[in-house]
Amino acid sequence: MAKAIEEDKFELVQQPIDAAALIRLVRADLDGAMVTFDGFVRKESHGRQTSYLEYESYAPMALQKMSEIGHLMHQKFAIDRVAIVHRLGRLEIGETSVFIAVSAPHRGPAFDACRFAIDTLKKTVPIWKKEYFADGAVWADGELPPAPPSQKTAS
Amino acid sequence: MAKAIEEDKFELVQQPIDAAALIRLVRADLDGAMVTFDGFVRKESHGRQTSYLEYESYAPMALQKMSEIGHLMHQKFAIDRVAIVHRLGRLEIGETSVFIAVSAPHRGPAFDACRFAIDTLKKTVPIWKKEYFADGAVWADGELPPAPPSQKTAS
Amino acid sequence: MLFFGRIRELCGLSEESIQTAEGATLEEVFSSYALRFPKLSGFRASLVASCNQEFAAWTTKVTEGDEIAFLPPVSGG
Amino acid sequence: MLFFGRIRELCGLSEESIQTAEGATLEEVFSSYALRFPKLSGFRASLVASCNQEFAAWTTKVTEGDEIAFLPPVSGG
Repeated sequence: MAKAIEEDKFELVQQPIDAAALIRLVRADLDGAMVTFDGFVRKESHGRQTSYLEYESYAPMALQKMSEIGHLMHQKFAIDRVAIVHRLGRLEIGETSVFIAVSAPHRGPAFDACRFAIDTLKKTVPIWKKEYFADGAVWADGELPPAPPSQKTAS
Repeated sequence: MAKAIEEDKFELVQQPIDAAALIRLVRADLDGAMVTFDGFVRKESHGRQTSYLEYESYAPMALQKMSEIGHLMHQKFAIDRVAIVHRLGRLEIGETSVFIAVSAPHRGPAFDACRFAIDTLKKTVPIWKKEYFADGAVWADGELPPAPPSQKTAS
Repeated sequence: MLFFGRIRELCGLSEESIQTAEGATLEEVFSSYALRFPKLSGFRASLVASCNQEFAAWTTKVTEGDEIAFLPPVSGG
Repeated sequence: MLFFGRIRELCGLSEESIQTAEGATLEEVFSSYALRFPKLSGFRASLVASCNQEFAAWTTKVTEGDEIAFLPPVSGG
């Protein structure tokens, strides 16, 4: 099933994410199941009312990590196509920060792969979120990527 | 979280399912995560080319079972809103037979609840699928619902 | 009585009203249909009974006005 | 050198070119920044180094032209 990688999509965008277009891209007649994950800006964070968020990224590395996630998904799960798109810049409440769509012949791998994608993205893709409240702003705590190998690897 | 049940949607429809409308219904600003499942007609089944499918249901019982699934989802998972819509009648290749959307403050319960919904629907909701091929038609094998209690229960 | 899927096709019926003996169980109602439609017997193990739009044990006694069906394995989704 | 998130704010830098001693490790490059920006030391345990757009061990030796960053915990999604 790893053949569909050239039809996959990994993007960082400044404008609102067009989920409908991604769904059309990922949904193929030979499949029977599609799972999507839509992560969007919550009204509250840690009990405080959010004003807006700002996302920034280490763009070329983030794109490479997103595409590595896609490759891993095809290795681990019997899926067809993948789209992973993350938005950057200022996001208002309710706006989508990340959208993931996965199609597959059967639902199990579609669910597992979509979950794997967002869980891994949150650990390994260099994107940072700053939360703005009425009375200030904080960088989100975030997660430490897995320990890298102890020697520099050829890349 | 069980408060949002009156905003949930459980439907059987004869016309194409409007996934975008269901997404708008389920996606609320107080959430931060939405997972959707789109089940659609595969081009092939058991190695044969599908012409089309026909779905029929025991409609009032099916709706009641779908709404029971919704109640169970609110009991078991920290979710906000649910939509479960199943289409009936003749469906062409690529058309959506079932669409499920679940919103939640966090992604874990949204994934778990959406998966629970489709897994349970396939076991307990009285809907039947007939697969039409170029050279004939068969009723899909289907699943036996769980054994009922040995006495008639008040309902 | 309601009929769905392959049972509807096999019996050539969608719906009919029946009279049952006082205290008859769903199993007994099924047996009477199996006499009318001999091919039905072969499906018994794959069917689940319902009474008034709820899954019901085959030992359930039917009463007047009950809505009964013998449901084939479900295949929605 | 590239700077992101709270490290970018703390150093007041987005990007700069530096000269390092022959055979210097990422750890040593970090130490030299910690001298310039004392507050940086407190973040050391939460940072991951990258070299040429790949996570890299702190013991990695840098060579001319490498693109280096000290990445705060990621919080995308």
